[in-house]
Order: sequence, then structure tokens, then C-alpha cells
Amino acid sequence: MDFLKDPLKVAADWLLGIFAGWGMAELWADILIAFLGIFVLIALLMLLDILLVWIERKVVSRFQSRIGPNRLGPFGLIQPFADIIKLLIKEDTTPEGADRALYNLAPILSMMAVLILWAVMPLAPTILNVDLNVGVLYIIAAGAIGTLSIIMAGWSSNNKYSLIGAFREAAVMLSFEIPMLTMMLIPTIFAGSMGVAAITQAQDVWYFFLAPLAAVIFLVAAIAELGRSPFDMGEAESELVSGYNIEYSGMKFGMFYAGELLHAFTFGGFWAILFFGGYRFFGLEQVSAFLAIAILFFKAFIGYWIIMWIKYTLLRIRIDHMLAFNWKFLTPVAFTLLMTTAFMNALLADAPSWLYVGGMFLSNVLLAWAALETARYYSRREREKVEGTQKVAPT
Amino acid sequence: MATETLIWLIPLPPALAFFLIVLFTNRNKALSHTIAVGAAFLSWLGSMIVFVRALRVESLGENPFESSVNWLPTGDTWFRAGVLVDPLTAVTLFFVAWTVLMIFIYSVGYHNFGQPAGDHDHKGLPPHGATVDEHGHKHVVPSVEPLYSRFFAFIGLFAFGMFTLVVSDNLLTLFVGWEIMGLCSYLLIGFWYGKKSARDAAVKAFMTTRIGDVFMLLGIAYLYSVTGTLSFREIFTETTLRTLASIPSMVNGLSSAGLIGLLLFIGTIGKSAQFPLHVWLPDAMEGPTPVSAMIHAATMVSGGVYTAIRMFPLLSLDSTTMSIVAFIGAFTALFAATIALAQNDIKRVLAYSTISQLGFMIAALGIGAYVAAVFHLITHAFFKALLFLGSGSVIHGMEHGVLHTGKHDVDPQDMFNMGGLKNKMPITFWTFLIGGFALSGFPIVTAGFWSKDEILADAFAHNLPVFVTLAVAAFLTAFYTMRQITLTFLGEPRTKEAAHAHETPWTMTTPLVVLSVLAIGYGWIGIPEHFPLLGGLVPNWLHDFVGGTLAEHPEALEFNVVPLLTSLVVALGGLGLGYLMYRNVNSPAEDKLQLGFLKNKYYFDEIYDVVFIKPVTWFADKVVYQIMDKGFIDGILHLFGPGTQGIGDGIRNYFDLPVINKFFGDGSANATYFSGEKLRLAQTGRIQQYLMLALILFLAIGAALYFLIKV
Amino acid sequence: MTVDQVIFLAVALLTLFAALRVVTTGNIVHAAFWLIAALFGVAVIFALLNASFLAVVQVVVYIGAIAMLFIFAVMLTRKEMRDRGPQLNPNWRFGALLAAVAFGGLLLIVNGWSGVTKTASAVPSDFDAVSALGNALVSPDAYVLPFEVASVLLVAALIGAVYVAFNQK
Amino acid sequence: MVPLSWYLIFSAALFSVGLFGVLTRRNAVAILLGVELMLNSVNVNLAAFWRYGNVTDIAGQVFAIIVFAVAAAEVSVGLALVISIYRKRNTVIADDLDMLKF
Repeated sequence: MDFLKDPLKVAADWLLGIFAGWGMAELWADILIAFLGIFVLIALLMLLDILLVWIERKVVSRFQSRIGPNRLGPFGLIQPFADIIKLLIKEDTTPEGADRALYNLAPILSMMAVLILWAVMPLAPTILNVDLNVGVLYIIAAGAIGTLSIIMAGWSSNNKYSLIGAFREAAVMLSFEIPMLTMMLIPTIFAGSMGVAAITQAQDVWYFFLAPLAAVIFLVAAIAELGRSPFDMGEAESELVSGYNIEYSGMKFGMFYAGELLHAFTFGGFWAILFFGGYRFFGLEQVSAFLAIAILFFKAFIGYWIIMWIKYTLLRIRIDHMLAFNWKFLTPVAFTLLMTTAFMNALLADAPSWLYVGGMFLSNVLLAWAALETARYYSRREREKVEGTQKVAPT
Repeated sequence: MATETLIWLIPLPPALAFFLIVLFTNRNKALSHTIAVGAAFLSWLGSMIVFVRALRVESLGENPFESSVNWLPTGDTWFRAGVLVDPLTAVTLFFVAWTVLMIFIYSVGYHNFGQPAGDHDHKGLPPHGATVDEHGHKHVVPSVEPLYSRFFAFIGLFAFGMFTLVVSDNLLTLFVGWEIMGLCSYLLIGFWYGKKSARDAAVKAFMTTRIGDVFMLLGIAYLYSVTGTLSFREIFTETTLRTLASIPSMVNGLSSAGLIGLLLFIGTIGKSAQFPLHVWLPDAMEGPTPVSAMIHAATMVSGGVYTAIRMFPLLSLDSTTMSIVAFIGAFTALFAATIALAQNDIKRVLAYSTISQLGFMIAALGIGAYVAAVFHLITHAFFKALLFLGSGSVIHGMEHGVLHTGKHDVDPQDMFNMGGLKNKMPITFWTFLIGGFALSGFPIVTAGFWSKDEILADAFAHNLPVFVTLAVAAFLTAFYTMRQITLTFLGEPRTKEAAHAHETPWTMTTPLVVLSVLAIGYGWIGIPEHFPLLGGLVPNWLHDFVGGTLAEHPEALEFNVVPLLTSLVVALGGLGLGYLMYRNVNSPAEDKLQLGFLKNKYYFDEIYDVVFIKPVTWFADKVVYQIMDKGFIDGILHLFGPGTQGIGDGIRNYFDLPVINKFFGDGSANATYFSGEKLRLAQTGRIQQYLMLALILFLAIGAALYFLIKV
Repeated sequence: MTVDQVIFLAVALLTLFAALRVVTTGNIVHAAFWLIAALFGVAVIFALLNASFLAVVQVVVYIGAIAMLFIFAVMLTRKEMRDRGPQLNPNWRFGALLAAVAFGGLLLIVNGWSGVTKTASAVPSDFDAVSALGNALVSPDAYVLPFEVASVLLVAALIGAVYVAFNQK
Repeated sequence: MVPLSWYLIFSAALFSVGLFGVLTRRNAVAILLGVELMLNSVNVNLAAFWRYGNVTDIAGQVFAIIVFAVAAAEVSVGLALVISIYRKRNTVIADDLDMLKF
């Protein structure tokens, strides 16, 4: 039963026994086991990533009334492996005048920026990975490394399209970091901790019900951080050909691509953790660590599916509109919401829980309504200024 | 919310409204009045909550709501300012909040909100009406007040002053509210500043009340120097009061309590327009009617009486002071009532009746009838606000008629131009009738009867001359009230304008109805227990509640039939006589009471002009300006000129030019020029070289310090 | 040598190397990227010092924002980006000497200070540095004033930066 | 356990390297890079003194946070100036910007 409850500890103890049998010092054995754990996690994530390629292609096909890959294996499940083989045997080109060191470093950093996010992902009550007490900030910090990789890729390719794409993407990521971080502070307020695990454990009520607006803003900002449509500034095929990764081929391109998919899935997971209780589901998570992981992944897949849904439904937004949307709408709303939440939290500190939840929910809904009305008012005024004040006759 | 916090918040909304309107919404009329009325409503809501909570407290007098903060440092201690709600404050808050809210609402209609802008209206003048083209048929309608927003800003500030005065727990903040109201009074009387009469009235009101204020400030200062505190709760402790009563003042025969009480009472005389400082109140009718209702009937003058009632424990310490108070009150009551007999302007009659009724309260206070004074203060606020608003409604209706006929020389305020308005303006008529009967003390049903009856009963028990004076005044009150009603509403229209008068919009009539309900209903809370038939049906709540403010609860009076009969006779007799006499009077010539000395208010304005204003002007012009300023002070100044110039010349020629200019000035400049010429080569403009030099210096100094200190 | 010391030495040497590359490399874009490496090394040093909040903020603020600004600025001043001439001014030897003297002086001071042998006490188990830091930053008894002044400074700096860099045409 | 002196020597070295950069780099952006290094060495010192002093007294970390804020302000204004100068004079070489001389 222990294995079901806490598989990591059982496995680690077992390995420690083996290594000790080989006459290894305990310190080095610990280090080795830690590396093994990281290796296993990354290996599993890579497998998941391959699966994600298949899911993405299947889902987009369904959205576009197609069938998608269906030749290789059952439901085309083998297709991504074929893709990988193709990528591996393609010629690995490096453009003339490229900055070799940075050019090669960029895809690695891109993948790394995603993988290090998993270091703080609490998978189950017993599998918390690293229980960092500044986990929320850590997520943003990892995002900063992602930005770095994009700049590196864009600049080192020695191509003006890639540089423009990288600039746009970096500007977007820097801007949308702000509402995203602000929205992460709202679960922090509720839980009283910046630790991701602590936030999960404090969620007796899903924070989505306390702060629906925060969940929505977080999702929007996360999509922008991911650089996925409708915010895919960095790629913008129609204008920039393919954006910052235009010069990459073979597996280097594959790493950008896989990184993006896994990133989306990871943010689905963080969305679930911050607002939908993470691995918690009516006590089921206590039964087995595997069940907890399954719950978390199920929630993460729902988040991932919503991200895909948005991507394949909405059109790309122009860069200036997007930055204006962030600075003039999302950021002010996020700040207002943060202040409102902090205020309400202090106000309702001693209130019964139904009142607390209801008050929080209502304040969110009210704020959302007020924000939308204000935005609508100003956009109408703006439109009238541009088009003149002629009124369209009601039909 | 804690009640204390709530009390702190009550005065704030109107002040906020003032700033909001002045700073931001001045251009938007609808927004301005929404803000102002909303603020009044918030204050009303707060007051009602406080009032209801105050009712629930057992013996509120001993345990009032109070809260205070450190305000001014006074040496080692702090002067604390705060709020206090005891029974007196609670009932005052009640009527202030109601009347203020009603008047705010009324003002919307009074200033013709929603009507077009006038054709020839100017800022600072009353609106003259606008021509409207409707279905090709031109006609004139009332136009909106040009300074509409400003009006709401001012009355907002005014309400702030009144609420501050009522809730404050010490004389200083009370005085602050008092002065704010004085300022607002000035601004609002002179609201139509384009009229010379309004300007003069504003200045007159300000200057006259100022006289009282100066004495009041003296009283406050004296009180502070004697007791070291201005907080009511601290002053009205037994030890403090005994100390005050025992220390003699600099005036012979008066204790310091008596002197302080007298000085504070002079403030009340000014604010509440008692004889001899009553002259400003009738002239104040130049302001818009809501102002008259608010300032000069319901709140500001009540503020003066409120202060006197508040200081009652202090006043009652000295019998001399008390008799002065009683005398002034009774005299004013009678004196103003006689003037009111001969006035033709509908608002002026009410103005003099206000003075007279305030005299009733002051007289009641002077004979020690504390509760009766409070009772009359409340009921008077309701029915007098009602009457003023009603008269405003009448004037408004008449202006309608004036606009219709286009004859602008017809005075819409002259009662002899009216008549027969009963059918034209039914709501106004019935509410005005209720107000008038309450003022006259119509038996049993009106609130005015109960409060006036209580004053008369107290006077009968304590002081017979006062009783007689007040009874005569009450008779005259009923008489001139009925005269007013008869001339205004009854009979046939005497002019075309009156025939075309209109009922006013709902914004104006609603406050009238609400106030008339209060003017009737509020009397039932204070029916004496031993009154025949009705006594004891309802417990005499007011007496128990308000009496609790004082340390010793006043005893309820034994019932006596004489004052009851007196009040019945004077009220009914006055009303009846008034109706009979003026039933058929159609012009001022037929009025037998248009006596010169009554019509000219006993020539008080002229007397003041000759006795005070002329000499002061003469003194200022001849003595201060011509002799002191021009001759004496200017002469000294002219002496200084040449002397200083001589000294200056000497210094310049023998010190400045040779020493300062040549040696220091040119010399230092030359030296700087020379060294600059040489040193400028070191300045390359390269920031990093500067940085290196700075670093070298820093390292050198650091090394020197390090080794010097270490070794 | 303990694990801590090994990690410290490795990170410190890498950081110093990166810092040297920042000030000596000819390619200004590379200098910016080397700066990022150096800043990352400092973040690791913070982590070694148990200052996890500082470490993460170092990454967010310095690498995520400041270094990005540098890269943007470098790329906006395009002419200098392509400049492959000497990157140090003529009297760089004198500058190097000064820096060395400063380093020597600092070493001298460190060497002469008695507190240098101090050892770190263990962090108390119930001590939460992040919440203590948060409380200290907003507590009126502690550092709320410097904190607010810093925030005002930031706002002023941002407005000033926008104003200075705004293209009036 | 790492001795305190290692941190101090490390930060002194980092400071001196930054100082060298500030004194000698021609490019104004590179000068600012040097300033960043110097500020970072200060932060290392602050954090080290916090860790080796009284841990419950959080002052060291607070100062470090404030240094972060100051660094951000410095960089934003500095880079804005650099870009503005580049627009006007088409150069960011510090030695060419010698308008301050006589």
C-alpha cells in the first residue's frame, strides 16, 4: 500500500538500498537518485510531449472538419514518432553569418524554460517535486528564460524577419508577464503562501469560484506568454514567414515546436493548480498518488483543450492592439482585481465561508462587468472619433 | 458600522458634495443636484440610524454615544475634538436631517430644473422665463436658474456646517460649524448678487451676526481660560459647574458662569435674530425661498437656539443671566409679532413670525423650561420649514401667472396681489393651512399647540409677566397667520396673475406633504401626562427622553387649567378674528393695521443707521483716514525718505564703489577668470576621465583614512 | 571541501569569467548575453545563501526585464552593434590599474576586519524569510517608507524614461 | 559551509570587474552593463551579511530589494538617455559625447 501512497519514497529507499549494497557513500547515492528522478521525470514528459503532438493534430483536424493522422497505428498514434524520425534525419542547417553559439543554445534554452517549470509542479500530495516557498515567482522566472531563448534565436539567426518576430514576441511576453504575475498573487492571497503546493492544499474551495475573473485573466495572459494564437506575434506566418524560428531546421526546430506544446500543456496544469484545486478531487487524491496525478493531468488536459479551442477559433490580433489591450485593459483590471481581492479578503476575514465565497465571487463578477462596460464605452467613443459620429439606423 | 463611526460620517457627504460640485460637476446640472440630494439622503440615512439606535439605549443622557480624537496640541495635553449624541442631539439630528432632505428635494423644483435656459437671464439674477415655440404658438415658461449647480454646492456646504454643529461634542467645533453656516448664509442671501438689495442684505446679515459671533468667541475663550476644556461633557460635571459659579467675574455682581453664559447667549442673539440684533433676518428674505426655509427657519437660527439649550446648565447657574434671557426672549416674541401684523410681503410675515417664535423658545429657556424649549424648537422647525416652502410654492405659482400676463411690475410676493389661490393650488393651500394652524397653535391636532401650550404652562408656573407677554404674542401670532392665509388663499383672485397661478411640480409639493405630516404628528410625542382626556394615552416620551440630557431630570408640571384655557382662547380667538377682519379686505388702503411704525419695523434700521453706521463712517473717513493715516502716519513715512536716501548715498560713494566693487567685485572676477582660463584645459568632456579622477581621489582619501585611523 | 563549497567555487568562477567577458568582449550583443550569465550566477549565489526570494527576483527582474532592456537598447543602437573596432578607450590600462587597486583595497579591508571568520547559524525552522520580508516591507515599524520611496522613484524613472526616449517627430 | 570571506572576496572581484567596465568601455550601453555588475556585487554582500548576521533581522534582504528597484530605475532612465542620444547624434560612444567641455 505504501507504494500506492508514496511511490517516490518507496522507489528511492529501494534504490538507496541497492546503491549502498554497491558500497557507494550515502551522499553520492542521494545525488545520484535525485538525478535519476529528474531524468525519469524528463523522459516521461518527453513521451507526453509526443502524445501532445498527436492530440494537437487530432484536435485541430476536428475543429477544421478533417480526420487528421490516421494511417500509422491505431488512430494514427504512431504518426508523431514518424515525424520525429523525419526531423532527426533532416539536414541541420546553420545560416551564413549566424552567431553559432547563441544559435545552438536557443532551442535548448527554449526547451529548458518549459522543463524547469515542472520542478515546482505538485503532482500528488506526496510528490511535490521541489516545494519552493516562492513557487509563483519561480514560474515567472522560468518565463523570463523563455523570453531569453526567443531573443537569442531571433538575433542569432541573422535574419531580419526572425529578429522582428523575436522583438515582438519578447515585447508581448514582457508585457503579459505583469497581469499574469498579478493574477498569480490572488491565489497567493487566498492561500497565504507563494508556494504552489501550499496553494493546492489550501484549496478547499476551488479558487475559480472565489476569483473567476482572475482565472480568465490568467488564461489570457498565459496564452500570450505561450505565443499561441490569437497572440502568436512571434510567428505570424503571413507577415514574418515563421518568426523567430524561421532559420531552424531538423531537431532544433522540433525542440521549439515540442517546447511550445509542452508549455501549453504545462500552463493548463498551472491553471488547474492555481484555480481548480490541482490534484485534489473530493479526497480521491488521498487514495493513491497515481490517482492524484491522473486527476491533475485530466484537469490540465481540459485547460490545454481550452487553449487549443481558443487557438483554432480566434484570429490573430495586430501587435499594437495586443499591447494596448494589455496595458490599457488587462493590466489595470488585474491591478484593480488584486486590490479588490485584498480588500475583500481583509473585510471578510471573519465571515462564514459561504459569505466569503459569495462576496468574492460577486465582487469578481461586478468588477468584470464594470471593466467590460468601461472598455465598451471607450471603444465606442474611439470608433466614433475615427468614423465620425454618423449613427447607423437601427435595422 | 459602529454608531460612533457613523456619527463621524454624518456631516461628511454634504461637504464632499460641495467639493465635487465646485471642482468637477459645475457644468452638469442634473449631476450636481443628484450629488447634492444624494449627499443629503446619506446624511439623513445616517441620522435616522443614529436616532433609532439612540432610542434603544437606556438612559442615553448618562451614557451618550461619544468619540473623540486628539486635535490640537495644547502644551503637554491635547485639545480633543469629537462627536457626541445625547438625547438633545438625537432629536435635533432628527429634525435637521428631515428638513434638510426635504429642502434639498424642494430646491430641484424651485430652481425650475428641466426647463429651458432663459432668454435674457444673467448669472446672479433670478430667472425671467423663456419663450417656447410649441406647435407654432409662442408662450413663456419658467426658465432654469443660471447658477443652478452653485446653489446646490452652497446648500451642501451649509448642511455640512449644521450637521457639524449638531454632532460636535465641544464648543470649538460647534463654533466652526456655526461660522461655516454664517459664511453660507452670506453666500446664499447674496445668491442673486445682481440685485443691490440682495448684496446689501447679505452684508447686513453677515455683519450683524458677526457682532454676536465676536461675543461668543470671547465667551468661549473665557470659558477655556477658566476651565481648561471646551468639551460639553467635561464642563457639565458638577464640580466644574460649581467652580464656575463660585469664581466671580470682572463684571460686578456676576459670577464667571453668568458672564460666560451671557457672552455665549449674545452669540445666540445674533444667530437666532433676537432683539436687538434681529434686523438682518427679514432682509435675508432676498435669498431664494429654499434658503429662507433652510437657513432662516429650520436650521441655522435653530442652531443658535440649540446652542443656548446646549449651554443651559451653564446659563442656569446665574439668576441674572437667566432673567436677561427670559426678558429678551419674551420681548422679542411680542415685539416681532406686532411688526408681522403690518407686513404685506408673504415671506416677511413669516420672517417676523420666525423671530417671534424663536423668542418663545428663548423665553422658555430663560424661565427654566428646558424640555418645552426643545419641544418648540423641533415643532417650529417642521412647521416653519413647511410654511416657507409653501410660501415659495405660492410665489412660484404667482410667477407663473406673471409670465403668463407678461406684466413684470407685479410683485409676486405681495399678498394683496393674491387671493383665491385655494382652488388653483390645492396641495399648497392645504399644507400651508396645516403649517399656519401649527404656527398658531390650533388646539389638539397640531404640533404647535402642544409645544406652545407647554411653554405657556411653564411660564404660568414660574413667571407671570412672561406668561402674559407670551400669551399676547401667541394671540397676535394666530391673528397674523390667519390674515396671511385669508389674504393669500381665500376669497377671489385680486389680480389676473393670481387667476393664472399654477400648482407647482411634484418635487416641490412632495416635501410640503411630508413636512405637514411631521408638523401634525410630532406634537403627539410630548402630550403632558395630566392633560384632560388625551393625557396618558400616549406616554410623554419627549419629556423623559430629552429631560435625560440634564443631570437633574426636570419635574413634569402639575396640570393647570389656566394656561390651557389661555392657549385655547388665544389660538382660536386670533384665528377667528383674523378671518373676520380680512375676509373682505382687498387692498392695503383698506387694511386698518398698516400703521407707519409697524410697517417700518419701529424704525430700527433707521435708528441703527443714525446711531451706529453714520458715526462709524464719519469716524473712519475723517479721523482714521484723513488725520491718522494721511496726516500722521504718512508724515512719519515722508520723514524717513530723505534721511535714508542720504545715508544710502554716503555708503554708495565712500564704501560700495571703491571697496566692494573695485576690490572684491572686480578683483575676485579677475582672479576667477585667470584661474578658469588655466584650468579649463582639464575639462575634456569625457565622462570616464572624470570618473577616473574621482576614483583616484576617493582611493587616496580612503587609503589615507584607513592608515591614519588604523595606525 | 563540502558540496556547498564546490558549488560556490564553480559558480563564482563561472560568474567572474562571465563578468570579465561582459567588460572585454568585442561584440556588444555578446556582452549583454554574458551579463545574463553573470546575473544567473549571482542568482545561484543567492540561492546558496538561502535567500530564495532574492534568487527568484534576481531572475525575474534582472534577467527577465533589465537584461532584455539591454538587448533591446543594443539592437536599437544599430550602428554600434556592428562596430567591431576596439571596445575599450585608449587609457584602458590606467582603468585596469585603478580597478586592480580598488580590488586590492577591498581585499585589504576584508582582511583587516575581524568579523570575517563569522560562521552562519542555521536558519530557524519556524522562520519564514519570505513572509518576514513581506511584513518588513509593509510594516510601519520597519521599512515601509524606504519601500514607498523606492516605488515612487521607479514610477518617476519610468515616466522620465518614456519622456526622454519618446520620439517627438 | 562556505566562509563569509569567500562571498566578500567574490563580491569585491565582481565589483572591480564592473568598475573596470565602467571606466574603460567605449559604448555607453556597455558602461551601464558594468554598473549592473557593480550593483549585483553590492547585493551579494547584502545577502551574505544577512545570512551570516542575525537571520531573523531581514534588513539585508530589504536593502537588496531596494537595490533592485534602484537598478531598474537606473537602467530604464540610462537606456532611455542612450537611445535619445543615439537618435540625435547617431553615436553612443562615450568619448564622442564630450559636449560638456568648455
